[in-house]
Parts: sequence; C-alpha cells; structure tokens
Amino acid sequence: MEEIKKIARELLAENKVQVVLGFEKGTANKVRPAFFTKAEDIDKLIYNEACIHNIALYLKKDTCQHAKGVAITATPNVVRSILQLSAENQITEEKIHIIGITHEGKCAGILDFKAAEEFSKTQPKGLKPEDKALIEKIQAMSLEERFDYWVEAFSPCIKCYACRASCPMCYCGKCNVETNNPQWIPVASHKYGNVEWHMMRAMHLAGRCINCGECNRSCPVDIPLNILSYMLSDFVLDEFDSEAGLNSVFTSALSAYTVVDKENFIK
Amino acid sequence: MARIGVFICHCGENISATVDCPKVSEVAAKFPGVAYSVDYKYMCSDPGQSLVVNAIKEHKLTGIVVSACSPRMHEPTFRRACAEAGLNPYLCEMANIREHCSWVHEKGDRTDQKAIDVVRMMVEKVKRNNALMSIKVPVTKTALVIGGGVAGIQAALDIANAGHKVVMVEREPSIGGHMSQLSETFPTLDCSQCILTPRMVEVAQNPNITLYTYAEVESVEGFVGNFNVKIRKKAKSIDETLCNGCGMCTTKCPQKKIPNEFELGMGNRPAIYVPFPQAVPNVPVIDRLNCTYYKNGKCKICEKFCQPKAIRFDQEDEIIEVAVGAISICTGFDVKKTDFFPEYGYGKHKDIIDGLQFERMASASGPTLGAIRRPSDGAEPKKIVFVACAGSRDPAKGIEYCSKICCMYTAKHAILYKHKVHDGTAYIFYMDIRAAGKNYDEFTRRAIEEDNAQYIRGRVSSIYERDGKLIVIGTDTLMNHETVEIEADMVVLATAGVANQGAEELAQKLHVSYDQHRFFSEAHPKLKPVETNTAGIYLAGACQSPKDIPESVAAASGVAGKISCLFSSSELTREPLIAFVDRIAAPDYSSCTGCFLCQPVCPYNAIEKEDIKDRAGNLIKSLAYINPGLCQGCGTCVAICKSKSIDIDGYTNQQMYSEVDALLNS
Amino acid sequence: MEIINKILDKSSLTVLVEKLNASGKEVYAPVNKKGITEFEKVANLQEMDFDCIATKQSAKSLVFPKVEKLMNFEKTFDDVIVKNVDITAFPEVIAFGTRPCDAAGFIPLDAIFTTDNVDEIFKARMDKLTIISISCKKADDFCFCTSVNGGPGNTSGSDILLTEMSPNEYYAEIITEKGKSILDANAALFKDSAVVDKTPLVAKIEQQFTEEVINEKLKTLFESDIWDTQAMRCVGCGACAFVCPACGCFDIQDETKGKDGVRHRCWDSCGFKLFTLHTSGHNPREKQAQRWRQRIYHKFSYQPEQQKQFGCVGCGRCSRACPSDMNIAEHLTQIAKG
Amino acid sequence: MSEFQPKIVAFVCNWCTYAGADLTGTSRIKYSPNVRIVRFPCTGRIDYMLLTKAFASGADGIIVSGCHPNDCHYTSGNFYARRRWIVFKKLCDFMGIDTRRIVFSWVSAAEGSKWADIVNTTNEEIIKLGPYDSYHKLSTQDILE
Amino acid sequence: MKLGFYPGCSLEGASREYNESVQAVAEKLGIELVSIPDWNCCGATAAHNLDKELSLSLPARNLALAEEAGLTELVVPCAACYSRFTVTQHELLHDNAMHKKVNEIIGKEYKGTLRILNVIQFIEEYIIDKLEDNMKFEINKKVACYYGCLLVRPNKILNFDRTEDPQTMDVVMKKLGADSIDWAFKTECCGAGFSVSFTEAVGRLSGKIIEDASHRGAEALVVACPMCHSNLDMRRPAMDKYNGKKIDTPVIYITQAIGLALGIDRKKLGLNRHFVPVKLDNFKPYVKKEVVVENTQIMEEI
Repeated sequence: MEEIKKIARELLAENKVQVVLGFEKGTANKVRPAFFTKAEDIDKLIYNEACIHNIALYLKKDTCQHAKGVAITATPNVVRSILQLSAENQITEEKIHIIGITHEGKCAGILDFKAAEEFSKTQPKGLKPEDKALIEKIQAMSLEERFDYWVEAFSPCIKCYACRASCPMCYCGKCNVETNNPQWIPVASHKYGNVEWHMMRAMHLAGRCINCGECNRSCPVDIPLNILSYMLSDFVLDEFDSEAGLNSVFTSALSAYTVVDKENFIK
Repeated sequence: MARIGVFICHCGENISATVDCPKVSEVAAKFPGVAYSVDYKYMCSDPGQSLVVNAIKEHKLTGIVVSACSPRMHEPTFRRACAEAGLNPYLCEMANIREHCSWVHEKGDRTDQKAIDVVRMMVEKVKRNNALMSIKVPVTKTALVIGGGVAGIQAALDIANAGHKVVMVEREPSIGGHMSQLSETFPTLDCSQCILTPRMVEVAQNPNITLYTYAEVESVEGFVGNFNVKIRKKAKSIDETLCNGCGMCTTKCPQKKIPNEFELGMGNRPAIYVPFPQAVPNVPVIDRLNCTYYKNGKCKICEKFCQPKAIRFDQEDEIIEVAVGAISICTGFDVKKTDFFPEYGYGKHKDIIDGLQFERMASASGPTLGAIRRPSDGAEPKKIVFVACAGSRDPAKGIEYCSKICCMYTAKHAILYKHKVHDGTAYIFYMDIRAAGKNYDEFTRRAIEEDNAQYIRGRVSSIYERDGKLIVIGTDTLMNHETVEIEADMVVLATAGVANQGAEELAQKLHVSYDQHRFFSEAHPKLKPVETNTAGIYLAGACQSPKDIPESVAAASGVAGKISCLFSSSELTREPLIAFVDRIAAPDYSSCTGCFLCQPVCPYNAIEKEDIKDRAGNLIKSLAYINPGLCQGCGTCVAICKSKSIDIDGYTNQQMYSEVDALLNS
Repeated sequence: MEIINKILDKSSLTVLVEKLNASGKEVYAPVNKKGITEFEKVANLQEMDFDCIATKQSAKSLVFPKVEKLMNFEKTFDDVIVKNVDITAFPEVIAFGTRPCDAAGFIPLDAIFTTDNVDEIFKARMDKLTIISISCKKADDFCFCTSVNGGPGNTSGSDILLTEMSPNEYYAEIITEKGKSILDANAALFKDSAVVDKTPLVAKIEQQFTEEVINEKLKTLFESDIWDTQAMRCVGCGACAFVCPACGCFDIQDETKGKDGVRHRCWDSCGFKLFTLHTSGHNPREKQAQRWRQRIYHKFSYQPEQQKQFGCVGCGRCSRACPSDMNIAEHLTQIAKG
Repeated sequence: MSEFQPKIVAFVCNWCTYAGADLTGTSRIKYSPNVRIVRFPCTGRIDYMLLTKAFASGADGIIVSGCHPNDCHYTSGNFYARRRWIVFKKLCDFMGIDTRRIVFSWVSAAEGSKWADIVNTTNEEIIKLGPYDSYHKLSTQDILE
Repeated sequence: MKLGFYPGCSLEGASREYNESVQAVAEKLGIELVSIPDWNCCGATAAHNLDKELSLSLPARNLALAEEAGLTELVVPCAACYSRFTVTQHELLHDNAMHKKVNEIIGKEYKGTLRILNVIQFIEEYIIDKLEDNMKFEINKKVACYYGCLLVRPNKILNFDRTEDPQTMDVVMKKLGADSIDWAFKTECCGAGFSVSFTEAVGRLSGKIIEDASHRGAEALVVACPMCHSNLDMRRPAMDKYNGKKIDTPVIYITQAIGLALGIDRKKLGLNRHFVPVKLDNFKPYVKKEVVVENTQIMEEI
C-alpha cells in the first residue's frame, strides 16, 4: 500500500500526471473511486479488497480526458479493461500510468502496456463459483425454462442503465438503445424491452467483456447480467481463441474470422 | 407525406395465372401512404413504362413499387422510367412476385397473401428510400503495369496505343520475362525471342510508355481512378542517360564466374552485366553483392573502361511517385526448382534439370548454343527422360492444381530433343496428356508419331544415380502397373508452375486477394476473369495461374480493353449504394466512437480514420470515414457497428427494419 | 382533520391486512425476495419484512409505475383512432408498511403531476392509494430525513402511521379521511389511546444541514466548480432517480405492432446525457457535472421555490443504490458548510 | 392446429441466395408460400437484431442464407456473418430463444432446388414446433393487452 | 542421468546384440537406462491391422506405466516400437474420445507428457557430444546408412529427419570418422513383413539394397532397426540367389559402430552374434582434433 502511495505521490509531485485515479474511504464501510490531484491528498488514497470497482471506466470521462497524464491504481480487471480500451482505440498509452495491483493486493509497480499485457496474462481470472454454478444451472434447464428464467430475471430491470454506465467497454457516445428511427430496442422497461436490451448488450460485449462483474455489482436490482457476457466471452475464447483484455492492439473476435471457423448448424 | 405508386405487373400470364393481380392492386391501394395503385399486363413494355411515367407525374408520386419480376431482371428498366418522369431513380423498388411467388407457388389465397405482403413490405421500404446521386470519381488516365513479361508488354502496348500513358515497372534489369528465356514456342515451333524482342523494343520506343526496370512497387494508396504509387528504382550504379550500351564494362569486368540467373545457373556472367544480349533497355547493372569493388573497396575497372563515364558507384535507390488511374498486375510465375523433389535427389544430381533449364539449353543463344548436353560431363544424352507433372496435381506436395503448360512444352522438348539428337530416345512419364487448344493435340501427336517420343502413362517414384547413369523408376499404368526402370543419361522435370516470389507482399501492398497458392484471385472466375476485387486493379498472365503465351497475351489485351474503357471518360460513375458514417453537430460530430472495429471487416480497405480537429489544430476526435471511391456496398461494417453509426444507402437500418415490421404485421 | 389516536395489537394488524385484502383492495408491503426487499403485493402480514430500513426502490411505482400505458391507438388508412386508458378500472391500493419518508415522497411527486396541469392517470392512481406507514425504529448511515423536514415518526403523507410500542402493540395515528375510512370499516380492531410521545420509540437521526442554509448557499453556487468535484465519480446512470420516491421525470414512447400501437410513459433521469440532448446535436447539459447540479437544484431550489417543498425526503435510497457511492447527504452537507 | 401456416422470414444476400431463389422460380420448382424474402446486399449486412425483431413481429421461423464460404461476392462478408451467427446462436440457446426456428444455410445462385428444400423443410419443422407463442406473447403483451 | 527404456520383444530375442550394444554404450558414457516395469508388447505388425483400440491400448499402457514411474523421456531403440509409440501418442492427443476410451481399457490415466526418443534422437541428444572425449578409434570405413521405413515415416507424425534421403545416421557416422556414402536405397523396403512368409521377396528387395551398397564400395551397412537388421543379415542366401553373386558386406547397428569407436569389447557389443561375420577392424586410433581458426579472407588478384 505504501508503495502505491509512494508511486502516486511521486507522479503527482513530478507533474508526470495531473490526476491519480484510485480509491478513498466512502460512506460507512464502503469505499469509492476517487481522483487525487495533489500529492498531499494521497494520504487519503486507499486500497483494500473492497476496492473492486472497475475504475478504468473513468479514463474515458472528462477529468481524465482533459489531463495530460493520468495514473490509475489498477487491479487485474482494471488492467484488462485498459488494454481492451487501447485495443479499441479509446485510450493511448502515452498518458496512462498504470500502477499495477496483483490479485493478492500487492503493488506491481508501474506497468507500460507491454508489461501490462504480461501482467494480464499471469493474473488469475474467472468467474465466482456461484456465478459458474448459475451458468450450469441455466444450461441444465429446458429451453422453455431458460426462456422463462431470463424473462423473470430481467423483469425487475428499471433500465437505469447502471450496468452500461459502470462498464468500461460501454463507451459509445450514443448507445444502441438510444437509437431511434428505427427504435431497435423499446425504451420502456417492460419484459420485452428488458430482454431485447440485455440481449443486445451481451452481443455487443461478446469477445470484448473482460468479466469484471461490474454490471452485476452496480445493478440496483441485482440481475446476474455478468454471466451473459461472461458465458459469451468464454465461448468466444473456446471457439475463436480470442480473449479480451490481453492485448493493447486491435483485437475483437467478431471483427475477425478464419476460413475454418467451426459450426455445426449451417445447412 | 409519402405518395407511393404501386404497379402490379401480370407479366402476360406468368404472374396473373397464379396471383390475383387486380386483388393485390386493390389491397395495396389501401396501404397507408399509397396514392396510386394499378395492375397492367406488361409493365416493362413501352405502354407499361409510359403508365409508370405518367402516373408519377400525374399523382406527384414520391416513390414507386413495381411488383413484377426479380429486381435482378428489370430494376434498371424502372429506375430509368423514374428518371424519365423526373423522379430520383433510387426511389424505385421492386417487389418480386414472379420468381419468388407466382412461379414457385400454387394458385390460392396464401399465394395472393404472399404477393400482398411482399408489396406491403416494399411500400414500407420505399417510403424510407433516399434520393441518391450516383458517385462521380475523377480518373487519372495513366496505367501502371507491374511486370514486363509478355503479358505486361502486351498490356502496356495496347493501352499506350489507345492513347493513354503507361508506367511499366520491371523487377529485373531487362523486360522480357520468362518468354525471353524460351527456345521455340509450341505449337508452331517459332523462335521465342524472334517474336518477342521486337515487342520489347516497341515498349522502349513508345512515347506513351515510361519504363522503369530494376524497380519494384514500394507502396500503393488510393482507389480506382486515383492511385498514388511509389516505385523503388534500385540503384543500377549506371547513369542510364549516359550509357551507350557498348558493353565494354561487361567484357572487362574481372569477376566472370557468377552464375547467370538468366541461364538458370548453367552459364556465368560478370558482376556488371546485361542479362541477355537483346535486353531492353540495353543498360548494364552492377550486381553489388558480387562486385569486387563493393566487396573489397578496390577494382573500379569498369569505370576505367567506360567511355561515356556512366558508372556511378555512389548511386542510391530512388523513390519515384506516380499518379495512376488503373493498375495491371502482370508479375508472372516461377517454376519449382529441382531441389523441391526429395525423391529425385533434392537437386543433387546435376543431370536432372527443370524444363526452363532445358529451354535455355535448347536455345541457340543459350549456354550450349542450342546443343543438348549433360551438365555433369557435357556428353550428349542418348536416353532422356521427361517427367511431366513434377509436383503438379500432387496434394502431397501441396500443389493440387494442374500447371497446364507442361504437357505442351514437354512434347515440344521431346520434339526439339529428337531434332538435335537424332539417335536419341526420349521417354515421357505423364499422368494425362492435356492438350486442349488450337493445334495443341496435333502437336503432341506429332511428338509421338513423327518424333517417336515414348509416352509412358505413370509417375516416377524415384531417380538415383548409379555409375554415371540416372536410374529412373516409374510405373506404367497402361501395362498392368509394371515397374519401369530406365537407365537415362539425363532427366528433365516439368516442374510445377508456382506463384512468383514476392507475390504475397505485392498483393498486400495492392490490397488484392490471393489464393492458397499465392496466385492472385480474380473477381469472378468466369465473368470477371481479369478484374480483381479491388476496383481499378486488373490481372493478366501467369500471376493468376499458370498460363501459356496466347492466354497471357489474350488476358493482357483484355486488361488493356478494361483499362481503356475506364479511361474513356474523365469521370467514373458508380452506384451510390454504399455505406456512410453518420455526422451530427458538435460537440459529438458523429455517434461513431472511433473504436475502428469496423476497419478490419472491410474487404476493400475503404474505412479510413478521419481526425476532427479544432481551429487550433488539436485533435478532438477520430472517426471512421468510408471512402466512397472504395466502398462496394456489402454493408458488413453496418452490422458490426455497435453504436449504429454506419448505415448503407439502399439497405438502411430504417428500410430493413420497416420491411421486417411491415412484412409480418398484416 | 385532527389526528385520531388508537392502539392496535399485532394480531389485529394481521387481521386488518387480511380484511383489506378481502375487501378487494390490493395490499403492497415490503417483501424480502432473495435478499432484496421491495414492495410486493401481499395476501397476509407474514410475507412482510418488518426489519427493512428502506426498500431498494421506493413505493412510487404504485402511482407512477416504471412503464405506464397512457393510451392505445390504431392506425387506419387515413386516420388514427385513440383509445384512452380506463382510469376507473384502477384498483384500490394500500401501501402498507411504508416508512414516513416513503409516505412523504408522495407529496412532491403529487406536486409534479398536479401543479398547473393535472395528470388524470396519476391523479386517479393517487386517489385510490391509501398509505399505512410504520415509524422507523432503526436508521442507517444513509438516512437524513431530519435534515429535509422529515423524521422517523413524521406523519406527513401517511393516511395512517403506526409506531411500534412493544413487540405486540402499535400506536396508530389516523391522519386523513382515507385513514379514517379504514378505521371506520375496521373499528373493532382498534383500541382508543391517548397521545403518545413517539420520541423514545423511534430512531435517532442527526440533522446534518438545514433548509435555510441550503437555500441560501444555492443562490450563489450555480457557476461554482463544486459540481465538477462532486460529480467526478458519477458514472451517469439513472439508478438514483429511479429509486427516488420523489423523482417524477419521464419519457413518452410510442410502440407499434402493425397498425396497433401504445403510448407509454417511462421513467427517465436527468442524469442521462440523452435527457436534454437536442435534435441539433446541442446539449445544454453536456457534462455530467451539469446534470448533477440540475439534480440538486431541482430538488433543493426549484421545487422549494415553485411547490414550497423539497424534492427530497432524505430516505437515502439514491446513495445506497449508487454504484460509485455518490452520497447526496454528504454532498449537501459539503454545500451547507462550504 | 393442422391449419397452422407458419410465418417464415428469409434474410438472404443479393448475390447468392436471392439469385438462387430466382433460379428456383425460373426452374418452376414449387415450395411453400409461407416464406417472405428480405433482400440484403450480403449476409455480412444482416443485423442479429433483425432476427429478434422478426420474432417479435410475429415470425415463427427465420431463414438466414447467403453465399457459401469462399464464394462471397464481397470476399468475406459471409465469414464475418458466420462468426456472428455462431456467437448469436450460443447466446440465444443460453437465453432460451428457440434456435430450432432459425435456419442458417448457404445457398448459391446455382442451387435453386436447394432453396426450395430449405424452405420446405423449414416450413415442416416450424409446423411441427407450432407458433412461437412465447416470444410473440413477450413482445406484444405490453402493446396489445 | 536417468532415461526410460523400452526394449520390446526383438531386443530381448532375435536382436539381443542391439540391446547389448545400446546398454554397453550407455554404460560406458554413464547414462542409466531404466526399463519400464511390467512392460508389454507394443503391438507392432499385427495389432494395427486388426483392431484400432487394441493397437493404441498396447502402447498406451506402456507409456502410462512409464509416466507412472516418473519418467519424462523414453528411449525406444526398435524402430517398430518407436513408430507404434509415437503414432499412439499422436492419435490419443488428437482424439479426446479415443483417449478417454483407451484410458478406460488400460485402467490407467495416460497423460501424454512423455518424450519418445528413437535411437538416433537418443544418440543426438545424449551421446554425440560425449564422443570426442571418449572415442578411442575412428571407424575409417566406407559405410552405407540404411534407415528403412519405420524410422522416418509417417513424417507428419514423427517429424523426424526427411522422408526421402534422410541424413541423421550419416551425420553420426561421419562424426565417428566413417565415410558415409550417398546412395539411393536408404529408405527402400527391405521386405521385413515377408521375412518369414515369402523369403523370395525379401531376397529381391533386400538383395537390391545390399547389392547397391556393395557396388558403391560400402564396407558395412549401418542400421537402427532390428527388423532391417535381421532381414539384411539373416536372409543373405536368398539375396545372393537373387543377385547371382555372394555379397558379404556385414550389417551392423549404429550403436555397435559407436561401441567400436569407443573401444568397447566386440563381444560385449554382440558382434559375434551376426550371421554375416563382421570383419571390420584395423581402425585408426582417434586423435582429438585441434580447433583450427581458419583465415578465409582471400584477396582476389586483379
């Protein structure tokens, strides 16, 4: 922890960065994302295992966009998001100083993108056991049960779009759900509108989701959204050997193909 | 408010026998937005078209649906009718109720209902059609011909003679290509160089042709009509403007033992050389890898003897930029070398040569002055074995295809051999004799009947050397698959014709596709045999697949015709059914977020990066931009775009969505 | 109406809920489903979660559902036929076990829908709603009702307020005519009572700021950069607005299927970029900070000015739901102190 | 239910399957009239959201068809489409959307009879499965009820 | 150093001298070869014609046993055994269903972690570098290296040497000081499959091999396969009959050649067991070569 603070302090003091993106203490026993612009404020910077928010999200927000240099305390999920954002031309390496934090909470020092790629490869990833169990449970259902399950699971959705807002990969200026003429997805949060919205979002994240679980965490009504995009990412990895968040240059499973892509359903 | 006209065609009885056309017309008249609906016997006939034109004028129609045959049949007809009536031609849609309805279904309510649905869906679509203007692209009337073999020469001359400028780039010091290496040509046995060299000279003298030899294409940018090409002119170490081609330098060069590429290693050349006596241009180049001066820093003998003082040891590669409107790839092919064949000794037996080497040997200007001699000891071979399909049609060798020219040149080789070695015997192992072509089969018959070539149908499993002879072990499939063993003096392998070295890199520079054998791919194997998928880039000759001389020349003339068509007007008109990225007001400029996940899916490299900058020149945003000159309108980018920032005219999101919506909600 | 004081024991409460149900009214109460407590239709009191400090979402959807059908329509060849919603068919609804803050939330919500123009659908639903609240015994770090003129035993908004006196006994304050009609219909269940001091019975919630100070400060803060600082970590979702009992912003959407269509009213949030985006591409609230400022000003300046009350009841739902811990009370305190 | 005539939408590319269906017509091969064809320039253009839209609009079955691999008029649109369908099918299966009702196929401009076969077998299959009530209900309950 | 070792039936029977020479050389150079405990038949010749599962299960059991014994590399001198083992490993690692099935059949978990070495790979990796320090003699003879079929085919699976005109044995023999000739019969069929049933065919096929080698002046054939060896050595009468002349060029194992160079006792190498007497002797004593730095810069005279 002290090492992280030391690095952050130095970066600010040397004016290499104008803002350090990290965490501070929040309400009650919560933690929350914080922006540090002065070296003396770094005392308030914290990192503990509650700091699971994917703060890579803020790299696309005004505060970071306007700064010449940004440092970010980056857990493996954040690092993967950064790499994927870079792969999708959303951020550039020059201004981002990644202060790596391993899955065990140890400081991994400053990572350039090359080092971040290595870091990303070596850090464990995967789904929480309960999510995995849920995927298996759903897969074991009959077709009708699966359909009913999801319609029911989505029905509490109020379309507050917290899932979208907290997802670093949902950076579109204008989301598909906001496209009208044609109105691809009903705005109303009725059952149909909810199913279409979440289906579209899962498709858009296929092969791009780094599986941080942020969508699920921020959902005020606790919909297990993350398993949708995770299931697809996992599938894409299996089928096309393509994984998001490992590479800082272009990679996207659906913007690529091989002549020998396997399927067993096209007649 | 839309005012759509619906025109239901009976197509004689083709449609009306199955579909109740008046009923369809009646129902269509009640669709929201339909201002006029009519049915008629032959909509494509003159009176039918007049009906359309008059209705557009009279009812002030804002779009029409012609419900008739397939749009692949008559869409242009009715678009013209729209234009005649003063309606934008792209405000016309066709509902296919013939091929997709009356011809494939039985008469009945469900068939009528289908026709009605199809019309409804097209009405909903056409309501959302945009008036489009065809795209005009300026054309630079200069062609680039890459490769100076017979195909390149033919293409360049034809284009130049049509009055257009041509820039020709040849990798070697001289143009001429493989044809200049050949002895005689089948099926006429006329001397290859005798017919080629006048054409080479013509290229050099044609005022419309700029020739760069010892040069390669460095990069290509742009699109049809507007390519920018960088050419690397490698340093010849000679001032071409001063050299008078006297040849003194080449005779005085002390380095004489460099294997001559033109003779395929069967002769030697000096370090400063012209590849062959009839070379065009007749300007030597210094082979810097082998030149004593470049190796050791001392020599410069050529410089001493050069009267016009044309030697330039410090010459550097030069990059030349040219603007061209079309490109013809004529880079030719190569043949597999004998070292490709493990079963024939990995090229270690000197007396096993390939067909091209035999050509040089048989050529009067070749290393043996036309005499057939064993490379190992110079003896005249009395028994010679020709192996056809050496590598070709052999999946185990990774070459599944037929190299096409080998059957003919092998027959020619057997004939030439017999003409030169009267008491010799030629054996030919073959899989099939493929002699399709004018006077071709007659030619192979001649080899068999007049020149007594011994054709054995079977393949050769191995060749080994024993006591100075080559033991050829093969099988005769027409003689009960018996093993045949021939003690030969010499073996000629008709090795497979393969893509030229560097074909892949060139294809990538030009953004054209190539097949698994690295041959360039044509746009359509039948109907667009000389076009590539990239508009404005064409293919001629053996760079596409092995071809003989007449085929190469025909393709080259075809390319020249295509390019002359392209150059016939100063502007190029293209269908405007292409993709575009949306633009909105600042501060967003576009809903495009610049992820560029669309970029790799474009087969035409039409998606470019467009930087939006403020007045001070600071980058605000990078957006995708679709180059209308390159886009061919497949729409794959549209479906890839997550923020729906890309759309495609003719098949917009609105149109497709409405079609689906209308189709089902009857 | 003067408040009538009664006492109700727990078993009577159970009977009351059953009777209300039996009388054809729909009773909604906090129900814990898979760890989340929300207002759900209940048949009896056993289903209810008494311990919950505040449901995740407010009770506003009883009168302002997330999707409200406003009308049906049908396109014909040259006309549109409109079929209005039958507002007389709305059910009688009892909101049971709401907290005083929930009940108070209906006041600013009602003001939004009935000031100047009266929204018939909203009004019809509101008229058929009876609110039986229960005072708060517990509060958490997010509660700040006492700073916005409310309190754990506050009666405003409720028709009946129950306060737990002992595990088996509730002090019932009958506040409105609607409340009285329930009392009248079930008089046998209620025992008479004197006025009870609720203070020892309810949670202690410290006041963090006052209306006056906030009002005063906001007069000069519009152009302040405090909004930038506060909104920095805001991710721009609409969770705060959607769980808020007092947020009434909505979006009108038409959906069609063939010639048939429906007009919906859906929740919307001033936190969304799209909320104020003009067709031209111009957006008067381009930055998230401006949207955050709008949220604060609307609730603490415009609504007090126009409707004489805060657009906030201090329930703390927005802060609990926020994925990035934007704590509104903390921010307001900062404004008050700053 | 024997009277059930399914609604089938076919999303086809212009160059192969649309032309193939034209050939079915010129060859006068009969097939079920329950299909409605929507023409696209390329399978690469076909948005997966149009598929769910079609179900929502009342389709009981969907056919998606284009050029065989390597035959794409635009060289590679069908390859991207294939990947998209592979992923989309996986998602549909996981979400309980009945992918038996979505038939993907490659029909070339020369395969007129294959087109008729595809339509007929799809038609029969959908008749067996019956109307796609669950999705239709989902998509209309908030509009029509 | 400890390596796994699979002798197989030949090396315990007809080709004992092969085993003896492998062991003698290994012992001399301090390499410990550990036989797989309880090994069984590799299934060569018969099994793969009859039953695929059997043909894969037999080698798989041996491989699994070797894995269980904690071995990571396995030396398999017999070319037939080597072929079966390698093919099995390849097939099972590329066919999950079959892998599972075979695991069930053998009642063991075969992981596929083992590296399988044929005798030449074994020499290349563990012996060739030690030769210089241990060689007593140079095999200053003209020899013909004969590879046969199983050592190099199928190339896709074995990925060892080149199918036509292989070179690895020649490299080893050159290292031993021999003049390894270039000839055409390195991989021609010796007729081993007919060794018992149709000796005439063996006479013709092997006869051609031996004739060409002796014609080119080879003083010995060098082999690395017990089948090749027994054919070429034992069926000499049939060959002589085919060739119409008596050829007494001996056939030795490559390990025997190494043994000779290392100065191992001829009997220990089993050289006494051959049908065709191995008369090779008068080897040149080996002198370790000084490393000469050549100055190759030659200025050409002008």
